[in-house]
Amino acid sequence: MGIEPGRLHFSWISSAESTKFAKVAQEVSDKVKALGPNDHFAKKELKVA
Amino acid sequence: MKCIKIDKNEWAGGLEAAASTYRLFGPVKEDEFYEFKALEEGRAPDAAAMAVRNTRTSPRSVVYPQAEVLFEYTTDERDPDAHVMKEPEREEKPRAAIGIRPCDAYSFVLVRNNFESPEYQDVYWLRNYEETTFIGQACHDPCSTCFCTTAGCGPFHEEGLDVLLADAGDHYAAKVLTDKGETFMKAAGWGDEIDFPDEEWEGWKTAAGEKIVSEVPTDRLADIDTLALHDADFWDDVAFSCINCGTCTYLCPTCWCFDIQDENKGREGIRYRCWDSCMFPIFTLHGSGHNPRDAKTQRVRQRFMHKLKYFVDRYEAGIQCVGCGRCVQHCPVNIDIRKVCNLMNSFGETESCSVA
Amino acid sequence: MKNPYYPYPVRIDDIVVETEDKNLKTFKFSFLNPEDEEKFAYRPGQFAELSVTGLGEIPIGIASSPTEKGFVKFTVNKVGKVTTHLHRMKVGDIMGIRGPLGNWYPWENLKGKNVVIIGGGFAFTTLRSSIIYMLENREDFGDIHVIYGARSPGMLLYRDELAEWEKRDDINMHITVDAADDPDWKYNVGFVPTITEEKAPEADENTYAIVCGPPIMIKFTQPVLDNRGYGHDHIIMSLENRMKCGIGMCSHCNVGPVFVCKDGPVFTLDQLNRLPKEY
Amino acid sequence: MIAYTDKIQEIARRLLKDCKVETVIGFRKGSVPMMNEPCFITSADAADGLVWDGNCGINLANYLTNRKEKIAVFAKGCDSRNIANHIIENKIDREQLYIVGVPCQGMIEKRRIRQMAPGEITEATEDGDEIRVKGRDFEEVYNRDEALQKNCAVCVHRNPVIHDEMVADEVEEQTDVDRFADVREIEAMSPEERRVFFRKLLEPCIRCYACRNACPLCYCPTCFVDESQPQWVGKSQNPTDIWTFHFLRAYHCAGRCTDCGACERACPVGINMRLLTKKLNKDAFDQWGWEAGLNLEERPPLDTYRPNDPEEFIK
Repeated sequence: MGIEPGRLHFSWISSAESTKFAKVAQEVSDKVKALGPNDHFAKKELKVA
Repeated sequence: MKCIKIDKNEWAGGLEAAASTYRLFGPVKEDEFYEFKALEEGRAPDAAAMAVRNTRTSPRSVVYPQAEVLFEYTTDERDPDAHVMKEPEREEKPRAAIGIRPCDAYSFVLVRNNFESPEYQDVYWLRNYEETTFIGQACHDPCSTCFCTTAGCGPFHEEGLDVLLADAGDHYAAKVLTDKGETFMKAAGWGDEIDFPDEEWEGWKTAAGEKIVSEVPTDRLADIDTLALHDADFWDDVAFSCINCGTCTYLCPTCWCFDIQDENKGREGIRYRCWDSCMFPIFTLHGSGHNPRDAKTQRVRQRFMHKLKYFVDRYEAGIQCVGCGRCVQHCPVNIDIRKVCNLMNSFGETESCSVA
Repeated sequence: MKNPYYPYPVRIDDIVVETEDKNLKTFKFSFLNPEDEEKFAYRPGQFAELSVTGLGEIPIGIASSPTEKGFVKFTVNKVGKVTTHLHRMKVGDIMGIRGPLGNWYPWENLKGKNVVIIGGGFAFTTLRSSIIYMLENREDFGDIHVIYGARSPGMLLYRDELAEWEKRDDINMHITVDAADDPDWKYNVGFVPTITEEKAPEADENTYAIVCGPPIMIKFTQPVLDNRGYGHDHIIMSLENRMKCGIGMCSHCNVGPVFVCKDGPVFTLDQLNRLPKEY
Repeated sequence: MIAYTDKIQEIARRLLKDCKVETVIGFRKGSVPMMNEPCFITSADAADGLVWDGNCGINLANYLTNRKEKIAVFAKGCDSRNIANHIIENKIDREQLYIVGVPCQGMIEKRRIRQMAPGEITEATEDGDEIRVKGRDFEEVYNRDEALQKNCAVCVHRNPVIHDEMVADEVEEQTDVDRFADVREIEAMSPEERRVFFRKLLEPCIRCYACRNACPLCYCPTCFVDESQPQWVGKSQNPTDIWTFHFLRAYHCAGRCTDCGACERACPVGINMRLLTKKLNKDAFDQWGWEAGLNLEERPPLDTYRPNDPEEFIK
């Protein structure tokens, strides 16, 4: 579709692995923040055509 | 007959001149197909485009865009006008539909019956319509699926047009039909008035008419009982193949059904209308879950009854179809309005008259 | 040109929960611009589009009577997107009303006639409008009968007004419920068709029935009226269909060649007999 | 293509006469060149109206959804795979169906032939490997192979996978086709290029939903684009809404699509939306060796879990 790599992430994290969850969440959010807002697929303005 | 001669060499230049006053629409090639759409600056429909018989989608969106904003509003409670609808600002520049086919131009005359009633006037449609000048291109070479001559118009039909162009080889002969048309011709700088032989024009018209091989019989439609026709036994067979898409209704120049929707973004919002289709099951779905046209047969019947019976009964303006043949050509499953019209028109006829 | 899609801005002045299931609320609106109230001149039986920004519009019968000045009232059942939101709105909120739309009960023909109103459930709204209108113009009408039923006492609309009308001697009220668990219930118990059978006056040239209710009630009431001799041109009904524009343009609500929104919603049974049953 | 018409009529006649089925679903001759119309018949006499040629591209599985009676249906390779899908997804019972297999040599893409022809085609006839078209002032002959629907040209399941009877002997399956060349081209693009590519691809969409409605997979009682509570997708021509429709619809077909080409064939504005579903077909094939609807026994990959499922995407 044209979404940059890095915006989507899958991981196996057990409910017992709280530190891993925190780490992955931090990494993913850092990465996405670095990419900036993904406005290619959002409605930027109210336009009907 | 007075005509204005437009040398084909002066075609593009004239349109460029007109473009300073008008927003131009016309047939242009998009990848494989011709579409009738807004012309980008400097893009004039070339000879090939003018000769193209039917654009894939009809020019209906010139007057009646597929989606159109009705109102804007804010939901910001700090604004004294919060939740109050405001009409959006409009671009007042008039429009001109260049190279529109007579059948498509006539479709607006029919559709006007819907958008202008004694009680209510659809300001959006009517303003767009009044603002548009229709520069028609006569059909010298109609398609095999065209049946305009039996659908109330024809390849040289003038009703709904401001100018009618006929292709005379190296030039167009332009028959100016209205004041609006005259104003456009002036804006384009076309003023070379000539005496055009009536016989030649009539000859073209006859020749074009003779090339039309499709027809729909409509003579009995008005007199057939509405309920009896509604309950005719052929509808299941007609409707079986229908997949309930909106191809027929969205390509049709005379279909007008629409939906109204609101959309917010943050505190700003718009109320817009967009085309809708009686082929879609949710078109008639009640809030309670009841759906009066739940079955496919009912919806297919509605489309044909609306065009070929209800409209006939209501407006006495003939059928709500101009015979452009788009639905015939592009229906994914080949449901053919010509066949259905025939079935409807011959409904209840005695056996002895029909030859199987 | 007047824009027929423009909703008049209104303020919610009062909200009353009508029924015990809390699914029906009556909203009282006043117009933000007083001149809009004059433009919104209506007759009982008409409806309007209630407009909520961001959600859209819904067609709702007008519950107030034109004889009531300074406000308009609508009773709204919570069913869909717009109505659910409406039920969450509060007094003072601003929204829109577009109308009045559609035709009305044929008051011109009903002048001097006996009128039997038969209503069921939450379809009673325009009937409330009609009753108030007739009582305000009492000398214009002959006998007035009202047969109104709901599932239970708590599901009846406008209970205070029903009680007041009960007390009057110029209107014959026949209130009924399908079943009552209230030992103090002092009115009828039974379905509307049954009560109609018992209470509706004999038909004659001068007696008209206005029937408005759920399809099942209409289905079983009609044979009763047939039995009692009501001609189909003396039975008046109000239809519902999915609508968008309310002015006969968007073509959502057509039934055969007529639009429920513009040519209706009020039709005689005689007219309906000649139309497909697509409602 | 071999004309199966006679045989098809004979089978339909027999099945109805013997009361084996109540309804036969097939094709009748269309009213415009290179079109046939899906139809149903319920009496043996009506079998004379059935036809078969290279213009039977509509997927007849689409007409079986939730039907209650006993039906005979003519099925090409792709139709049969979608019928298998339908059975697996409980949209119809195997016992209700009498599947008449029609070995297929590909369907004709009328749009392609129309473009090749010098004028409007008023008549088209198939003769062996040739398609002869006539217009008002021309006559041309095209090779069948150059006029096939794009999906048919790369089809490797031309023979029906389930059937109760066959109209003719099986045809030879194509083995030397590169099925996913177009998908690989898109995969090779950068995200930005892909975005531009898809934007252009979907630009002409008029939201008639012909692609969705021609698709046998799209039988949801209420499609997500029609849903209003919540309203997932706006109804205007805003490109974001149009993309949402096409991308999400494609995802709903993941592991189910048989690449029958009905969507593309139905599109009135010529959008090749098969490019979207094909990517998912390719992924299902690469990951699990899965092709939809090949048999009635195997569960589709998206509703099964196996410990050895490839999981490269999970990090």
